[in-house]
Amino acid sequence: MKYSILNLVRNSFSYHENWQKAWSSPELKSEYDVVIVGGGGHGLGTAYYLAKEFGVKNIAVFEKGWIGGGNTGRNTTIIRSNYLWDESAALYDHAVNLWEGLSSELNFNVMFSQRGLFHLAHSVHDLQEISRRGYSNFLNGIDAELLNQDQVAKKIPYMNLNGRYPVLGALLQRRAGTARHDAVAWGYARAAENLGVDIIQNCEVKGINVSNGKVTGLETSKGSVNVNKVGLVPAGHSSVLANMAGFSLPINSVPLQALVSEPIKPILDCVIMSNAVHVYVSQSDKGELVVGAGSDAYNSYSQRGSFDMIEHMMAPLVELFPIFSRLKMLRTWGGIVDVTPDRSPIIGKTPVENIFINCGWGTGGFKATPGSAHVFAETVFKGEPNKIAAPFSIERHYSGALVDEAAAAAVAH
Amino acid sequence: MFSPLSSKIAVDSKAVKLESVSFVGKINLRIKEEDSESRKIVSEFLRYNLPNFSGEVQGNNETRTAWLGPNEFLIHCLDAEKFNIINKIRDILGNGFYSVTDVSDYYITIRLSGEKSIEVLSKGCPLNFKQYLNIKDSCAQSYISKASVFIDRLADDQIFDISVRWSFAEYLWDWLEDASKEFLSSH
Amino acid sequence: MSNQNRTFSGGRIDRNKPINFMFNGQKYQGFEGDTLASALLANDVHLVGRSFKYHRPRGILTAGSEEPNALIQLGIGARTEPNIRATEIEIYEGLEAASQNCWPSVNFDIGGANNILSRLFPAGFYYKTFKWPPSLWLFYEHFIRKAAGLGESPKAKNPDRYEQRFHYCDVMVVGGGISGLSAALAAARAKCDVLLVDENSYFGGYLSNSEASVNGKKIDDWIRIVCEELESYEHVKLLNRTSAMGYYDYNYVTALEKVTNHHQELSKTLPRERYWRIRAKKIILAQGAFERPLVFADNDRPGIMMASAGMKYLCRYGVLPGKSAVLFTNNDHAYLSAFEFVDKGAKVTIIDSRNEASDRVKNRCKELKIKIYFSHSVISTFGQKKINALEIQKTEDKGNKLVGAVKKIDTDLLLMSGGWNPAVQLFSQSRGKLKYNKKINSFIPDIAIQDQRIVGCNNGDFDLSYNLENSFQSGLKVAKELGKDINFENSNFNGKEHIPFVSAQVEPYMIGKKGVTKGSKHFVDFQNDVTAADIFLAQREGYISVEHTKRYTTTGMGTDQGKTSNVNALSLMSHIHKKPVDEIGHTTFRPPFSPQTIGAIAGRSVDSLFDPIRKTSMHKWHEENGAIFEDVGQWKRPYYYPKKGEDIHKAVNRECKSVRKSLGILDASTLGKIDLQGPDTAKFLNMIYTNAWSKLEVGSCRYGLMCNEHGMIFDDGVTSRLGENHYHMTTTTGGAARVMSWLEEFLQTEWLDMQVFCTSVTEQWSVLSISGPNARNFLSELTDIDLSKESFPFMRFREGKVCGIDARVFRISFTGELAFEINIPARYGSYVWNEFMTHGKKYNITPYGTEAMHVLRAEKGFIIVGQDTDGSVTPFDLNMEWIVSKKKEDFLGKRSFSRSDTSRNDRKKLVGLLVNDKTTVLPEGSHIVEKSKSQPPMKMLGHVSSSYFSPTNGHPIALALLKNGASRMGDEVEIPLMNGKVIKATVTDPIFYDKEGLRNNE
Amino acid sequence: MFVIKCPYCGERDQTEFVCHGEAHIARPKVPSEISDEEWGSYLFFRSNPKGIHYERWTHDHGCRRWFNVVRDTVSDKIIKTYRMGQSKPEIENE
Ligand SMILES: Cc1cc2nc3c(=O)[nH]c(=O)nc-3n(C[C@H](O)[C@H](O)[C@H](O)COP(=O)(O)OP(=O)(O)OC[C@H]3O[C@@H](n4cnc5c(N)ncnc54)[C@H](O)[C@@H]3O)c2cc1C
Ligand SMILES: NC(=O)c1ccc[n+]([C@@H]2O[C@H](COP(=O)([O-])OP(=O)(O)OC[C@H]3O[C@@H](n4cnc5c(N)ncnc54)[C@H](O)[C@@H]3O)[C@@H](O)[C@H]2O)c1
Ligand SMILES: Cc1cc2nc3c(=O)[nH]c(=O)nc-3n(C[C@H](O)[C@H](O)[C@H](O)COP(=O)(O)O)c2cc1C
Ligand SMILES: [Zn+2]
Repeated sequence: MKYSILNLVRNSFSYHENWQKAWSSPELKSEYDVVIVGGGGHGLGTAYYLAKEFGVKNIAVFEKGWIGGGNTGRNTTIIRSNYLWDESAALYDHAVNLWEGLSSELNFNVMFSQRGLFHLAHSVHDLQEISRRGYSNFLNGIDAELLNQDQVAKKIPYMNLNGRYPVLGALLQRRAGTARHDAVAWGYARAAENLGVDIIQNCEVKGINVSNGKVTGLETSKGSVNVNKVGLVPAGHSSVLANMAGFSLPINSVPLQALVSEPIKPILDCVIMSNAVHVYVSQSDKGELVVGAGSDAYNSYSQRGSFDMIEHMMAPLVELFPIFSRLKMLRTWGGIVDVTPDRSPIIGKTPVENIFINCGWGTGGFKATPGSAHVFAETVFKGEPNKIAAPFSIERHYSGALVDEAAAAAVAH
Repeated sequence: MFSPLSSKIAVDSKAVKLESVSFVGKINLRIKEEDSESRKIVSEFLRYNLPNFSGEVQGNNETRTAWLGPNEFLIHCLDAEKFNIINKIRDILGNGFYSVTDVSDYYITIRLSGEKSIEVLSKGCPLNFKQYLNIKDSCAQSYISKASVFIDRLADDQIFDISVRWSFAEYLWDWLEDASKEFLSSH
Repeated sequence: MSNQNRTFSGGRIDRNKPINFMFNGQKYQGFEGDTLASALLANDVHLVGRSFKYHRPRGILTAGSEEPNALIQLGIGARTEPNIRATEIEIYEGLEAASQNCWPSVNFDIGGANNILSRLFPAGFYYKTFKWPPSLWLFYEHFIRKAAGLGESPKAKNPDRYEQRFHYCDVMVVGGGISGLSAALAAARAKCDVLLVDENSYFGGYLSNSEASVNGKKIDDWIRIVCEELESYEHVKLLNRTSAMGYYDYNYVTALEKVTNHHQELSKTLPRERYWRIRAKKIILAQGAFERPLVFADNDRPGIMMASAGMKYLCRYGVLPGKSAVLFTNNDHAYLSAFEFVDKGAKVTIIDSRNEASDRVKNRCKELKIKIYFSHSVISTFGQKKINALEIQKTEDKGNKLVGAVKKIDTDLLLMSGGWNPAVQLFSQSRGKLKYNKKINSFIPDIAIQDQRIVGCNNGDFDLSYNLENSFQSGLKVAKELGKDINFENSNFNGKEHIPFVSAQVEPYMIGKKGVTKGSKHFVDFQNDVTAADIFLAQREGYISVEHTKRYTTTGMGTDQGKTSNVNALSLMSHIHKKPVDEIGHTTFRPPFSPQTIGAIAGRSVDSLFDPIRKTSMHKWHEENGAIFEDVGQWKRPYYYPKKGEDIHKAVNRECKSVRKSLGILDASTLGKIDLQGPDTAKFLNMIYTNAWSKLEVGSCRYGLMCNEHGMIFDDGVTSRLGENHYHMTTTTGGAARVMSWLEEFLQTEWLDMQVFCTSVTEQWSVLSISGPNARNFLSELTDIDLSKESFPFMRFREGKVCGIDARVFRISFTGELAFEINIPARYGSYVWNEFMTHGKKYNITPYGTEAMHVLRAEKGFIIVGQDTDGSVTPFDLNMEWIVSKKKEDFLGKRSFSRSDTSRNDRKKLVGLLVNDKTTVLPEGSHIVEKSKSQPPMKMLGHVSSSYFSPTNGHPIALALLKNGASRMGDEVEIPLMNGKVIKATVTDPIFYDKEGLRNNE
Repeated sequence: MFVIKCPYCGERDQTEFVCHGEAHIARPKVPSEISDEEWGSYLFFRSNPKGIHYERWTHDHGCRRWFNVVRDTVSDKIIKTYRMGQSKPEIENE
């Protein structure tokens, strides 16, 4: 049933008793053309585009828990495309373009809210950084505005501009913003299922069968299946799956935490990021402040981090917004992010034939969801990396052709 | 002579006392853990054994030496004596593998004492004071809020010499002073 | 009339101490000991707020930290605070509070229209609509946002202080009910270091002020005696008004203590709250349990409250919240409230969903003439702003069918009890596993992961004697595990409670007049307005995992985090799927236990203590002489020193010119300095730097580049050989700590045999860098060192006296002029600086800041690591192959140079740029194209990394990293600016001044 | 937040330490003799196991020594700490 205001009204007369399942829970088949491992936004999106744009018929998404329960369900939802390097800019801007039509495309409101994102500059060095990135965005056709202190002051009331590290300026991307994270997973799942994709939850991949360097099947908690192609999109668990297939990755899985405050009436209507004061914050539609913390330096698969990471976020938040001091932290949580040396993702082929991988999005892959899924679908279908995806191969770690967003000092959220 | 605490006014109450300690000689000494020969030579020169384990402080009327690491010590001495001692150590150890460095200005020392001194420290220092620095002549390194510190307990009475890098001294002083506030007023 | 609902006597309030407060602009009076909720109820105020989504009138549901409804805006101005639970706040003179989420008032709330339209707003309605057209989402969202949220943020800076402290103890007991007290008592008697916390202002928990007794003693006396004993031990700390918030690995618990919140006057010195970071060897959780609401139609009206809450208002606060009450229960224990209400003069009717109750309660009801309706259910309630009547009907088929006549009962208070949920939040946070207990129909702790014990109701045990004894024994066991002597008498506590809690019948919901999904609202989560119908809808639509149900309906996501709602939601799901609750599972409990003040976590690391300000020893002089400072990491560095009427450009031009013409002075103290000693130092430097160090003579200096193992430049600086085995290394200001740790990493983990020791000496030395043609003339007047060209050539080091102070002087230059870097022990830095300024007058000595330094070095084509490099630049990219040794077999980074991408010859290279118009200073960070187009995108060739007006040359200069730079010399390129202008420039060599390097060799 | 037993200073709060990733990755003896793949593996590729992990930490706000830690990345429990240069203890996944 199509989602629309009309149908909502219509259904209200029958007390909403006639809505259908957004997606169902089919039985595992014995064979699939393509299995996508990982039911996060990237995985579900990949399945959706494989079905929609490449007409692949027999696709399944295997999710070890519940769809969207990985990092898709636990991120601070910041979306932007103002990356420094051309390769990243192309990838993330492709995503923003898709975000803009996503609610319509999926017939599911993902609440992509382009309320603008400010990267604050607190020092001469920061100013140089935002200027360099802003100019590069500008010439890549990505919207960018460099603001001075007065302009920032006008746009963000209540921010303390003259703290220990004064706000000297900002890089503004107006097309940036946030989206409703859960809806992204659910929307893709519903749309994919409509195109015949099997979404199989509570199905953990526990082994990958490879023969003659080529994938043949998967062992899962629900049984074995034969496969033609596999797309690995398991975010925090990418090394675990790579190991099953017999290769390793340039990745560490580390905890990354975030928190929300209690809900309050609208007070902050844009996204704020500051490297020097170490905070990023926005306000959700429900009214909570959504605040991101730093990642821990140690590897962990426990979806929780050290509390001092959360503590280290609070003083910066109060420094930047002294008015938030009396508000209350409501809930903290953690995710497992897979971090590459250059903070850029890995998308492409693997040492095993017909296994493709899409991982390493680390602390910043939510924003890429539609773009990543789209280029990966093409990569899986054609067996060769899509043009936008090509620079993000595993090989770059041997050749040295890193896409080093980390070095360029733009935090990757 | 100028110190970053030159303009600070000492805090003086029964609960908390805060004062800045004027420059004394501080020498960083490094000798390998397994180099017992050199350790012996230096011990003979100092006329006491170099401290052997974490938290240990040794000394006599002339010098006071603290353990900083398995191959690292901090020797305190009269300011006027520091170069003599450095040169003497160079003399006796010759061309071997060790290092001896004047760090008298690198560290600024704040003396914290008073009944509430441990409570003041506990506000920003993660050490378990029941386990560390619980007796006189013991030392520990840790941090206080955002400054790395070396703390030396001088007396059973709560007297602590806190050494901190020069450029963090003002911050640490202000922090300690602010932390003392609740114990200073009468209520 | 004031305090009309107050009983004549009883309660723990001080009737001699009236307290005045304001609520929604009205004056009220309560007594010391009241909470805002009890004081409001005493004044017959039931309607306190509006719900989140439907803006329904809401009252006070509970009497503790689990309250989902009675959230108010406390205080005004800078001290205002949203979402405060009226059930927790102790009143004080002058307290001002207001309802939130309503406009214009709580009595008449326009948003209440949402309730009428509520059929349109089932769970997740927003996913299904507002999608078209996409451009309008921001518009729709504006209204959604306005309607959402609860209270308002303060609009001014918080005036209060927050303290923090670390605390270590043997045993931490969370919860000061009788179980916690008993456990603490045992541990304390065994001489353990004990910390006991309770979120309430008092100890004793649930049973305080009740009729229970221990060994014949009234429970309140027992509590008092135990507290007194505990307080008498020096090794015991009791903290009331302190909530344990987070339970992390290795028995690390955070807790928030309200220090002065409950005072009318806030202290200037005492903090408002104190945030505790506790590490305990053993933890005993004794958090008790929360009473569970019943899910029936319109169960959210003001005047509907938990049975135990009603009892607490009556017994602790002397407030009778209703005179004609109905108790709706599924268990015996709640009858106690009914008895208490009747005792205080109220009329009570009991609706029991079960078909039987124990004789004990039935007999008592007979005595008190209380009517009981067994196998009955409340099927609807009435009353706009407060309940005034309800309807009941007989049920059959385990509550699934309504039979017989509907009976209407007038009432002004509905007490409900659905059983008890142990407070498993902290246990679960500590990674403990829960299991579903069918006896109490709730989750209880199962497998503990950390060193902890769970006692009392927290563990699902509700028998008083058992809890007293078992908790005491747990305290002893813990003490024993800690090696304490526990050879003393057992407690032999024998407790008596009126009506013990045994078990409750489960009804996931009570069927209403219209069923559960058709229009009537059976609230499961009061705060987030989640109804049973929403839970049904989520299942119907496939959001079947508990986690999906939670996120789709938002149940359990409010400020109470589902303390009252979670278990009901789960048993409803269990009912729908016909699966045991165990198989449904539960959502993840996460810290904090209760919402926790952000300012308290920030502590005193705010304002001037936010981050250390690192200053050099000459800082005061800079300040007094008008320097404008720049933040470089934590350091403050003089950026430039404007004279009257000068802007940055004028000042920098003047500063640069003085250096080139006569004499400038720079405070370079912030440079990182590392002292290296040991026989292998040269060998070590050979590995660390790209160039060769074996042949550096004593007394000489050399510039070096450091690369990481990826072959990318990460720091640079001059290192000098002070003695045979003794070197002095300098690093960039920002890189000092990183370099130190880099050196240690290789010494400690890779080359354990290498004989080198590193000691940071950054702050040991103040560094005065003097530069300019007059540098030698000037310095020679103040030093005993022979400065002549012959005896002290360029790139050499000498020791001697400067202004009478022992100094190390390095003849190195970053400006390209004749220059000396004078290192003085920090305590004399400002003295020597002052001397220099006095003696330097005749040379017009000019202090210059970092900006002039940057200009001067750029004129010379010297790079700044971090500005002209960014972690992706090799020495070759900077045309610095001269500094990369070809002879050395190995050094850090070398191997990476030969990788295919790193050895590409079309990489970006450092070049100079001269703008054709001779006037435009290119923005730093602007990008270069071959030929601009009218519109982006345009293919970029590189970017401008440094750009200044060069006073020496009289025109702008720039450094850039340009693709194929070396082969583009003389080419014209374009730099399109954001304002639409396009600047043309010519690619040149990056050295703009004194190419031969004659001046610094002077 | 862990309690970490520094092999030199004893049990201290995690916040005094910094983690530096996987341990026992020796720098190739003669880098010039190995292939780009081998060099890349040394630089970037890590075992990142779900379970027993050998890692390096420094006691930054203490004795400044580097040392090794064996930790389970699922339970986050520290199983052992030992000095640099000591051989890698064999520990099985639970
Ligand atoms: C706290 C936090 C804040 C963040 N903030 C932002 C932000 O503001 N902006 C931004 O752009 N990004 C952010 N990110 C990063 C972002 O969340 C991720 O990069 C992105 O969500 C990854 O999406 P995904 O679909 O690849 O992964 P996931 O959503 O994690 O999906 C991977 C799925 O694979 C499943 N899986 C794993 N192993 C197996 C197996 N063996 N068998 C079957 N299934 C398996 C997992 O259960 C999981 O559901 C943040 C992350 C965190 C943790
Ligand atoms: N019969 C019943 O239904 C019923 C219900 C509850 C209690 N009781 C009686 O009460 C007796 C003992 O109760 P108990 O001591 O186990 O529980 P309790 O509820 O009396 O005490 C627990 C205490 O812990 C506090 N607390 C909870 N979480 C906290 C946190 N995070 N930080 C600080 N404080 C926190 C609570 O406010 C409360 O004061 C039982 O033996 C029983 O007799 C009976
Ligand atoms: C953007 C965003 C907003 C959230 N808002 C809330 C909220 O209002 N209330 C709440 O309880 N949790 C909120 N959460 C946190 C979730 O409850 C949950 O903690 C998170 O999805 C991680 O899952 P887990 O805690 O079950 O592991 C939010 C999470 C995200 C990513
Ligand atoms: Zn140590």
